[in-house]
Amino acid sequence: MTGTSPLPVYLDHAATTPVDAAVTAAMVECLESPFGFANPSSSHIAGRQSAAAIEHARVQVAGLLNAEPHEIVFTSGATESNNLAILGAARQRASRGRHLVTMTTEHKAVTECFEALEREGFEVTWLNPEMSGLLDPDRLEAVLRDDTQLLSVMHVNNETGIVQDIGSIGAICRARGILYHCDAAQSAGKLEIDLKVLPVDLMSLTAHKFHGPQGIGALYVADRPGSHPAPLIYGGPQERRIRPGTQAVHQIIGFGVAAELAAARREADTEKFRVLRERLWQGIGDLPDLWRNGAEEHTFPGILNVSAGGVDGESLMLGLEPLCVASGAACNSQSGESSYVLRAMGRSDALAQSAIRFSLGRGTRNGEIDRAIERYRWAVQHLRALAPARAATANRA
Amino acid sequence: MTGTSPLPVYLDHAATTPVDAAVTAAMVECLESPFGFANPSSSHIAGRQSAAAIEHARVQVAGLLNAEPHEIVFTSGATESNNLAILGAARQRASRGRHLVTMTTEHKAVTECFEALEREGFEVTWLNPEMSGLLDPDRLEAVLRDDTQLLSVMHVNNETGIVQDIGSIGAICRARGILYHCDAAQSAGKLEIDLKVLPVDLMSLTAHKFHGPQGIGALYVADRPGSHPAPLIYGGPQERRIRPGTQAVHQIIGFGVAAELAAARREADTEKFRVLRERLWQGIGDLPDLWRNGAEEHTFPGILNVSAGGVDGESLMLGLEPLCVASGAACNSQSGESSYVLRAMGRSDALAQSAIRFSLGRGTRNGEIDRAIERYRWAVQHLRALAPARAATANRA
Amino acid sequence: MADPYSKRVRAYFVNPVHAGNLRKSYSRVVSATADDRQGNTIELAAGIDDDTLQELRFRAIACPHLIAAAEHFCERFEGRTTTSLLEFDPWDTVRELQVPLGKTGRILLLEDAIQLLRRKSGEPEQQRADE
Amino acid sequence: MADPYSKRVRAYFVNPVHAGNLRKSYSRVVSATADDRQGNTIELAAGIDDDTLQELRFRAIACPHLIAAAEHFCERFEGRTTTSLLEFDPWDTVRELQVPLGKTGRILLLEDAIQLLRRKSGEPEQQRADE
Ligand SMILES: Cc1ncc(COP(=O)(O)O)c(C=O)c1O
Ligand SMILES: Cc1ncc(COP(=O)(O)O)c(C=O)c1O
Repeated sequence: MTGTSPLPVYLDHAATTPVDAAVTAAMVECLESPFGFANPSSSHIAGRQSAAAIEHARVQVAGLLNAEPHEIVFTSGATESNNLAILGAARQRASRGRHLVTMTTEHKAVTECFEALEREGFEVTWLNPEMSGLLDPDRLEAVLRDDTQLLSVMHVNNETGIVQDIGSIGAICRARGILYHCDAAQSAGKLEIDLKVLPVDLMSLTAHKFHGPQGIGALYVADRPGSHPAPLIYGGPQERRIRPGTQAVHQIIGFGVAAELAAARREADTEKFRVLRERLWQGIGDLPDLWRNGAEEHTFPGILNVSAGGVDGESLMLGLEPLCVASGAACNSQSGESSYVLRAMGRSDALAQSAIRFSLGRGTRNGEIDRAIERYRWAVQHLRALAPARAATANRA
Repeated sequence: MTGTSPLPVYLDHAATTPVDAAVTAAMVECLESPFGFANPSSSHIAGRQSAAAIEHARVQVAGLLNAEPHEIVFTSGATESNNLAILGAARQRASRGRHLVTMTTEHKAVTECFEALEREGFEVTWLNPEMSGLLDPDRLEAVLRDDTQLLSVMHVNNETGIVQDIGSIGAICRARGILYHCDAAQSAGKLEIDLKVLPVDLMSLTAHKFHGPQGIGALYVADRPGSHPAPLIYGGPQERRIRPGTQAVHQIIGFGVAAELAAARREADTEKFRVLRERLWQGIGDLPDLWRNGAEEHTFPGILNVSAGGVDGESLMLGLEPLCVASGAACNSQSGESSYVLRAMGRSDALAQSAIRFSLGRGTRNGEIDRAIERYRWAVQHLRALAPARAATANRA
Repeated sequence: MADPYSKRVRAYFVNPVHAGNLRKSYSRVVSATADDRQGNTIELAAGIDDDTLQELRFRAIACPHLIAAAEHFCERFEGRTTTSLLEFDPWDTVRELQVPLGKTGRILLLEDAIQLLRRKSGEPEQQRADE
Repeated sequence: MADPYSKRVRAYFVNPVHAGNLRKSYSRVVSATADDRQGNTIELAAGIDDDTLQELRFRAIACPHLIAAAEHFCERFEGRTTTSLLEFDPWDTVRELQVPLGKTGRILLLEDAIQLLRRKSGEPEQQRADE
């Protein structure tokens, strides 16, 4: 931290992951090939080549989810996919009912859609999770109504890694003819997802969370009557008019390759994450007044989220440098708002803002985990040494 | 066309352009650098680096238009920018008035927005151009009303290359407090645009039309009261909440480099286009029953659009192989609809569907123009030889 | 998007040997024209001797599939009897030329012209007009 | 986004030599605490002899800028008179430490603690409580 800056240690793979070398290579091949860039909507031979490359990528992405290629709509990422699914489906199905259900622990790209729909006159039921972070299916069943038309519950939570049982949640919806959207930005490419089995109607994913490029994602739209969302933007026949605009060929090619690699490596990666995460927890878990957010058995192994009593989240982040991790505090903002996800799980404001999310990637190595342990111990101890004596244990949940 | 396929000749740069080698290099540097991929929203050091790279690109893109960096909102391309501008501004300003004005010759990404707004209860006046393709300012003034709140008229038409006088059009709007949106997808990076002088409030552009990557664009939002469109999607603080979602760092970097290159090369490129286009027109203009769509003095020099009586547009496209050009016919579609842009300029259906758009790029060379001349002459003559004798001159405008 | 033009369509399109005018004179010459609102026009001409289609020729302003279908028709039916025209089935053409589904509608124009040609070629000799 | 932490903020943050308890005993010891709803807490202690701030110490649960501001304050005012505390101007700190505009609000917490410290250090000897 002092003197010449040491190399960052990147443990923020839930925010975004480095692009795999094979993905970059495929993208560069497209960008540099004499006609690989052509507009896939063009009817000439160069355009037809691009169109074929896109359809190949569509097969690769569909394969990751065991979906059909025509069920994949390319978008600019999961933020757009979530909006397209939620705004698009709710508006499209307004005559079916104006009651919607989601959870308070969803990503902002979901919660802000529902807030927008509330302003449009829809009624939204916001479900809190159990203390475990999980959704209680009974609680879900209890709020469903005849005019409920859409539910959105994510697969893996981006802050805690908590994995919802989307099979059971989807089954409850399907039994009632309620459309089920699932934000799988954090799980696609990491956990097995079989859409021939899972009763999901709409699913969002994004390439940059599994070593594909930023700025390209997809919405899975099940080939079932009534699943189609209304488009958010207009302007051409691309992506079955659900998402018009010139398709970004190199981006889609990169997405396809990343999907194929993820499908092949997913299991081994997950096993590795499990080992690395426990090494990390072993290395810091003995610090006093430390809180693990999300039980091991309910969380995706690539994420460890930990709160520490008696320390300020932003100072912790600075103390952790050159670790690249995410914080439960809204650093560098005046709001000082702490993680709403952790607060919904019952954590105090003080513990929520002290939370650090370590998230692992395919390239994470033991040495980086050990650096993380060393930095985390130093930072917590340094900050607690500055703290008023009585504060250290005053912030319990 | 027969035997082993000869190399395509790409004269479809108005559809999309090859990515400049310097742009690809900058993108690859980002993708391959150890932390260049980091999420610009992350508060750690890697994230701050990405954020700085994005802000640098914003300066480059703003520079292309002589705008301020904070007036640039990154989007996924001009389709999205047009939607954000038109849907976003009209909805945001609905209390100001529900009357909107645009032209019939706009790109689908504009016309379909206005059609959507008509379904939402807005009233749209659709202006036809003169036979020249230009908008008559008197005609514009005549339709403006007290409740007119938004006008959208493009800069360079994508089919014909016709250049509207956006300075005069904008002045008429500004004098009446009407917001003026301009789709500059075909002109940004090619013609000089000085937004310190031009009275434009919202302007769409897209990188892939000037040798930048596909899937990244921008909306210029003038720093004037009332210019802000309502967002189309929600989910985070990025791009001043006008366009949330993880920013695609490599794409934005590529966009920035392309903008800088375009600013430096624009004038020389345009001069070159002028020479090449005249070479092309000299080479084919003597064919009988040939119609140039868009007068030389009113069109962007990178585009030549030509109709031929007595030939089918789709067959002409096939006859032109391996030329990559665009057609006024809706090839490979059952609709068989012909260019609405050319019909709005008074061309017959038959002439509109036979139209071929040749569009030039930075890399276009004399030899390609000569190949184009040779193929075009061959194809027109081949098809006319098949045509019923009386047909050849029956399709005049 | 795959190439919408099969090898055969491409070959017929580039070298439509049956395009143009009848090259010889025959005891009967029959012709038929069909067009649609999209501006496709197809004109068939048959040189008939002894109830046999001695020569078939076409002219067209049409999309590649329709041009190829016309050429394919001429190639197949030249030398056969006028009544054999009853055997023309547009779906054979669609199959053999691999016409994409979205384009099959265009082939019906050829069917129209052929039906007209058949009717005219079945008409008594004396009703023949100069076509 | 530029680094939100200036060199001085980083240096004070890593090595806040005035953090902790007073090291010696003084004729007067005064302390003051301020906290806000975001959970920031700042505690100042002054060891006073002859109306002079002989030693200043702080403790904090706070963001880096506030920690650095506290350290900076102790460094600047140690050895000066208690009345010199009137000269504290949070904007000097903002400027010298290059606190980003969005964070200046946090520095006001330090001002609160200093004002309290000043009031207490101006109080007659006998009112001093054990703080
Ligand atoms: C759960 C979740 N949903 C949505 C998003 C947004 O995805 P994108 O960055 O592709 O817009 C993210 C990540 O940013 C996420 O973690
Ligand atoms: C005039 C015009 N507007 C909008 C667009 C759409 O831009 P994009 O391909 O970036 O979505 C294009 C090109 O496709 C265009 O030529």
